[in-house]
Amino acid sequence: MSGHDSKYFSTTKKGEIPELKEELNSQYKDSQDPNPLIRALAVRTMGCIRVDKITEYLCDPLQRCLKDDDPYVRKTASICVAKLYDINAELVEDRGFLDTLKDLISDNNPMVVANAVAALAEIQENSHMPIFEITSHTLSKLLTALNECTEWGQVFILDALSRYKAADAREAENIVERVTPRLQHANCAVVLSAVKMILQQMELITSTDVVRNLCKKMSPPLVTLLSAEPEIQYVALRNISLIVQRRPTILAHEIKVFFCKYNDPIYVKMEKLEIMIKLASDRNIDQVLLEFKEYATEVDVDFVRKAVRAIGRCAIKLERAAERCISVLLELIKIKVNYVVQEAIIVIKDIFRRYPNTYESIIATLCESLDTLDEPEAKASMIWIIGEYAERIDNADELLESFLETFPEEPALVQLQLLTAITVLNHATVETDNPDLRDRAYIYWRLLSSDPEAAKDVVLAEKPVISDDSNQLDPSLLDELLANIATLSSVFHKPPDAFVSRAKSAVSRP
Amino acid sequence: MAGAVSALFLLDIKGRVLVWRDFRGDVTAIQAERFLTKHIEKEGDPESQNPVVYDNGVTYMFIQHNNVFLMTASRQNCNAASILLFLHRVVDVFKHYFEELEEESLRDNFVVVYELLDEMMDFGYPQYTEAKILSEFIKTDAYRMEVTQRPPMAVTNAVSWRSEGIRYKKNEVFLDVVESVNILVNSNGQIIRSDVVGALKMRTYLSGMPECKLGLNDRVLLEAQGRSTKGKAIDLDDIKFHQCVRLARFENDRTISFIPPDGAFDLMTYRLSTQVKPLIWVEAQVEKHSRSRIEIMVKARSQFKERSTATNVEIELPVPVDATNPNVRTSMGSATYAPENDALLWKIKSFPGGKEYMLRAEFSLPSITDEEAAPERKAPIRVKFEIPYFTVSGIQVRYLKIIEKSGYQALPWVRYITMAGEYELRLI
Amino acid sequence: MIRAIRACKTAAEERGVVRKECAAIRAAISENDPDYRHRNLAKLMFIHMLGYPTHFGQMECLKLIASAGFPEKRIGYLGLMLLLDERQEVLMLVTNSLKQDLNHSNQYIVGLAICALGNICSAEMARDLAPEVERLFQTRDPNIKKKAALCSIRIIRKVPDLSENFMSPAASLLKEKHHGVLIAGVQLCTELCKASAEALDYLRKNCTEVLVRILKDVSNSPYAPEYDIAGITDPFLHIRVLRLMRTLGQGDADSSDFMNDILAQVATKTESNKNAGNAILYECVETIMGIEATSGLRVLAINILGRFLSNRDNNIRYVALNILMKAIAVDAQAVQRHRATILECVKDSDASIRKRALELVFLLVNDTNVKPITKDLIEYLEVSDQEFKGDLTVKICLIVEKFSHEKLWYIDQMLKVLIEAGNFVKDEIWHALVVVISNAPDLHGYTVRSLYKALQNSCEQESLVRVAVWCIGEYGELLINNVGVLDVEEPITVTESDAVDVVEISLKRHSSDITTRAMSLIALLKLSSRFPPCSERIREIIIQQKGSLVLELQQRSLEFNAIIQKHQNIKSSLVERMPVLEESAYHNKKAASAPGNLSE
Amino acid sequence: MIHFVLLISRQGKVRLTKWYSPYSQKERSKVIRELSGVILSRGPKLCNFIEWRGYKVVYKRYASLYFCMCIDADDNELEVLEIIHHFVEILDRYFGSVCELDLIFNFHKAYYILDEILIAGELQESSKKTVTRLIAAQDSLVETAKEQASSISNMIAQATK
Repeated sequence: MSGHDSKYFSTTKKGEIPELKEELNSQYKDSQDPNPLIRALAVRTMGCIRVDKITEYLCDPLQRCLKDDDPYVRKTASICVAKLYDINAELVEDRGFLDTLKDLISDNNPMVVANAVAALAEIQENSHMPIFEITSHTLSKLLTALNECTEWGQVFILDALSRYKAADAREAENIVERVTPRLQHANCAVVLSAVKMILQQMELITSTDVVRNLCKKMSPPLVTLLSAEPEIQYVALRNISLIVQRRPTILAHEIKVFFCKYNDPIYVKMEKLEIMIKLASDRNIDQVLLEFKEYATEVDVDFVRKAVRAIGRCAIKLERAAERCISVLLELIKIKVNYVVQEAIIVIKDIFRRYPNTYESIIATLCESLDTLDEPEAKASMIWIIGEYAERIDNADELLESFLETFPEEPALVQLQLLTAITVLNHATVETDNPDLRDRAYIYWRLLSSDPEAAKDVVLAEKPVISDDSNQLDPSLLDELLANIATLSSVFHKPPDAFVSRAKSAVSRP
Repeated sequence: MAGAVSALFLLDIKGRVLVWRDFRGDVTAIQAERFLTKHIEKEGDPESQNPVVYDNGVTYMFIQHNNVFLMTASRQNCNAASILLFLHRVVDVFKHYFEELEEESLRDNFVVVYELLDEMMDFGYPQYTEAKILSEFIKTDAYRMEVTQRPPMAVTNAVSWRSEGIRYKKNEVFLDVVESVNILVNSNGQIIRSDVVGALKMRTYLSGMPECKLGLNDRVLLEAQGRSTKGKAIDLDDIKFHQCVRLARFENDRTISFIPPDGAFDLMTYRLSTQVKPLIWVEAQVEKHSRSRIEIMVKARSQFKERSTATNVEIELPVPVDATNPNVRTSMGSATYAPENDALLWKIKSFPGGKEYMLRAEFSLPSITDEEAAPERKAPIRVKFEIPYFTVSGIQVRYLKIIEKSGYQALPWVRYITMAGEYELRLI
Repeated sequence: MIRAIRACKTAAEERGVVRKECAAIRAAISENDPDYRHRNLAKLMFIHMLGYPTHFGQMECLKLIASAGFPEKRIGYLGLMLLLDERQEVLMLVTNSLKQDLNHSNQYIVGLAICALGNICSAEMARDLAPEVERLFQTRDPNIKKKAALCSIRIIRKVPDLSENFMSPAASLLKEKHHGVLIAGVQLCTELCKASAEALDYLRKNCTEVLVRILKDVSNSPYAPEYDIAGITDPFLHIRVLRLMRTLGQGDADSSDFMNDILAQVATKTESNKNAGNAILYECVETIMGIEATSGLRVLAINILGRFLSNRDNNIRYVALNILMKAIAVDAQAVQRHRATILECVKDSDASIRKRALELVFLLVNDTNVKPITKDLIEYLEVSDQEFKGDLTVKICLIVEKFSHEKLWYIDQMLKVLIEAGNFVKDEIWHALVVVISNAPDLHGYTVRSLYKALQNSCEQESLVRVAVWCIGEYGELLINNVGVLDVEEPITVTESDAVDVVEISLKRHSSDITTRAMSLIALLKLSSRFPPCSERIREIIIQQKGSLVLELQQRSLEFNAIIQKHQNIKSSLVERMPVLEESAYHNKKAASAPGNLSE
Repeated sequence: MIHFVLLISRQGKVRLTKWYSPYSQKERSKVIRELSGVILSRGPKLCNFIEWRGYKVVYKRYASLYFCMCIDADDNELEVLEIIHHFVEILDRYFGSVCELDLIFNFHKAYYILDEILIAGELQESSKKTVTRLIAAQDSLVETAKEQASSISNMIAQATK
């Protein structure tokens, strides 16, 4: 059984060409073995010998295997085309493998179809030429294959099809109709890829009824993802966070499933919190606040901080609940846990920016914690608050003075904020090597010395209130991420080119 | 959007490579090892770490099982959900082969491990993870001499989960309907979430290629068929099917039809998000007397019909980590101190409906406190129980038809049971 | 129990077993069963070693120490040293038991107490029990004497004021014959010298002679099996004496004079084929470098170092690099001779050697070699390990900065670093770069164009982006008009809107951080004055940030918008070329605020 | 000065820790985690020193065990290697060709020996013979006490028969 032995032979070092050739010869023979298992092993293994010079030897057996009678051999050979393309793209194009591969989309075996799709999609990704374009014809073929191939194959097909742009709303509806049954699949990856496809097509669908209906259909499967293994929950949560930014109605009534459980790993808890903020509404805010308060007295520092910040973000988001949120924050400040206080001040600053001149009665309470602040962001926030409400704080001068004493040692963030606040109070001097800080100081200084009236006008310009911050992704980025649901891109919330790297170093060309 | 992983690693608890399969030659084992060891070292507890991490051009995804890490490394934008789920399936396959997946079982079975990895993943794409079928052509050492002539048809078939030619003398099907009740109660005693997750667990011992059809008291179906649905029919929120069920058919006419795999599998799962009354309600009062003594008083009440009885009830009550000298009295069942979980475990063998039992416990605490101890996590009370012959949802199997071309008669056996799932009551 | 713990496969399993054991131990403790006390304590020590809390067992140590028997005390003290440390208040409760045991008639019990005191005492205990320890110097038992001496080291570390009391007892220990006592005595003397100038003076006067004799005796001693390591008698004693000699001879010609002969003897006669001998040579070289040695002796030392550096053993090479750093002060020329070898060491596969060599290279740099060295290091930067890049970048920047008076060269080198490893460049460094750039008016055009070009290719290096954005804002018109083109430059054509484009990209790039964005806003404001035709477009870009959640960005957006929109008349005066930060003033200030840039 | 002594197994398990400078429990675990990560991943031919947080750690591998000592930056690294070896030789003499299991099941003995070699992070005794003799003397003191205890309990048992 030479086929079995040769399995362990994959990556090679330089300078082994003679042995390689010998090895290849035996592989070559194996690729004609009467046993399909051995034929497939031969073609799989040959594809793993990543040496440019000998790829030529691979072509004939590969050509043969792509047309083998046995589907097991064909499905292995399809992937092998992608392997070969990775080593020598030109060769693949010259030898017509791409056409053979495209023919396999119409293969009668679903597994072969799925692998051919995976291979083509990868090749397309790395080529500038249109190689794998999905026509309405291929679309319908692939949708049919979807019903019959393995769960992993279904993922390949759905991922490939999500690139398809339907011609009109009607076609989009048709596609969606054929994909929705996948939402019932036990495999979470199949479900997420189906969700991706449905969301893509929904962009084209005009009927609000259909859209509403689809949202209703997607909600239960998304909720069920939260019963999966924690790692998968994590991926699901990162994706849900994107989905609710585009389609807030889908999970509007399901906020409770995102409440944290005791045994949830911390990475799951953090993501749940993020989604809770996104789903918080006037209807559920009381319940949500109770939860946040509970989390804010937990032991994990990062989680507690995030919970405190979440309360503030809800205040910013929900005007009618702002007061309740603030009173919870004040309760938490009174517990006097240092990092809770600092986090609360940071977020209260934003609340002030959202609702100017509304809650300044709490400033006195905040000033009590002045001495305990040691984080730049918290300090900067406090300075901003004092500067902004200077005329309503009796000893604002004194308080800022106390920050000034340590000015040279403060981090830039604090310095900048002091600068702004102090300008408000008509002070200004600075000696620093931070070019940004200097520029800013000089602009203020010049402004004050040339035209004090203009200065007042500029610095005290009416600030528009900041808006709800829970949907913070740039719409074009969100589009791109939604097109990448279930993939790493959707987990990182970054476009693929931000992290995809093609290290081609391993192909040795002796 | 296409993307595959570059390599698959199995690593020990310290992050050192045990086995790895390189698919693309663009990630090295040293690189991966260095990443994981550093990652473990940085955080200390690997169980609390983000499972998808980017480092220097490579994205790593990993899960842990016993003392083994399963990890992929990728340079592309691959499907994270699919890959992580795949890693869990790899665990299942190894468990099927070696009883348990742990460092030792991998070390003892290197050859099979490599063969399996090759069959499960090709060039970084998940391929095939049906343990039962795999074991038909990838054998452990004892059976290696037999030469298989071709991979089982199932590997490439539309029916990829069942081989042909299975024979049983007696054709039987066992169907367990298991409902787990999940509940979360906050420290104010409010139920903040509750749902029921049900599963139809099947064990089939059937010959040939049987066609099965399952009938449930599903409201949508009954209404479609124009039958009366009063009282009996139920609404299922989210149904998930094993890949053997024809989804398009279900979407069309709500018929659950399938060719089952051989042996045990979950045919379907469903969820019911209607608020359920907690079947067992627990109230606890905790009193701390300075730093020397702590007193706990607990009431447990069964809130289901008297004719049902909960069995194997276990109530886990959190206690401080350095508690000593438990002094416990219960009105029913027995309670033991379980320091490994920092808990007092109250077990009641049989808990009939409509009853209330009490527990009172006292612990002493050491006089010297741990000066640098982190504040203790606030663990909730957790409850486990089983209630046989009962489902919360009222789901019923109306029929299970089995048709095979040889025309044999098969016996279906159905059982119902309800149990506690994630059942948490937060303490004040 | 140990077996059960060892059988655990995962951390969670282990935690379970340990917690169960701890509960059992707590139960046993509250039963107050003296028979099992030491067994339980032993278990607790094992558990403690694994990193679990064991505070509830601390009182048990005290109880065992207070019991009468030696076995109980022995385990009790061991527990005390393992489970507690000097910061726990519980420790104070043991002071009384310690006092009693220090006066015990059994020498081994005294030994236990003194060992515990020496290992974990707090300042308060040190003060309380110092007289008892001092008294123990009088005992005849060498075992107690040496322990008392070492314990005193900890006492004076905790309370330096007590040094005086130990001066003369320490000096008298040097007259002993027992090696343990001698070693302990020598170490105590060394510590005293560190703690008090008075002690240093006293010991210099009274001990130099005796030290030289000890070293002579031990290095000339015939084979002594008890102390022999690789053919050398008691290298430990050798080394400790050499170290004390260094302390005494430092800055003192008389005592240094006295040592010259014996140092020369050790340096020439010690075998260098085994680690023990090399350890002595290493210490000896350090001493020669440290004291006022004769020049002949110094040549000897430098030669030994040369041999070390060419040794194949990495350990020896490492220590050679280490000590060469000190040798620079003594004989820079001699060290320069090894420059090539040292530069090779920067690229060694061993991270420890790399790091040491890099520090050394930093010290070696001077006017004549700075260019080749920098070139070499920057080339290496491209291929070095990710982990090493940080260190390497910091050092290259410091080197380049040191010679920043040659401005064009400095700017070119910094650009290379920013392109290659901009994310490792610290704030001070790029701040300083901007200072230098702004002080070189004839290079402004060249710099801004080079930065513009660099930005086209490597926009992922944050500090490169910042410097570029600042320069484009400040010198935008020089970029467009190709002012001050140098011979080396390839001319480029950049339009006003091209320049605005790159700043806009930096403002909007997903990966830009707040500082970069904030700087982009100022740069835009400047450009709106430098390129009046783009002013309206710029205002539109700026105003997009008016709702920014980041306060600083919102503030700038609003202010700058107001300036552009409503105060055209003063705009150009606001953003005219920024006053240059005087380089000399800047360097003075930096020197004052950062003592010794060597310490990282 | 030696700030701490660590024994770590090839598997990263801690076999002995002795701290001569104050570190909180949390810092200790962090130190151990950090150092074992670095040391275990270093190749065999590299030097035996690591620079770490302004200190130096000297380590040496003996079979499955790594002996590590953390010292000040200006201490003599080569000498510390000798101290480690000194400790190992004494352990070896005491246990009779020492192995990892000896240190696991008789870890307290290893500590007793270390306490005769180092105090306050400084070297106490350069003679292996002396250390061995002192330990033996104390061990026999324990033995005698045990015998006495059991004979007393025998006597009591006799008397109360």
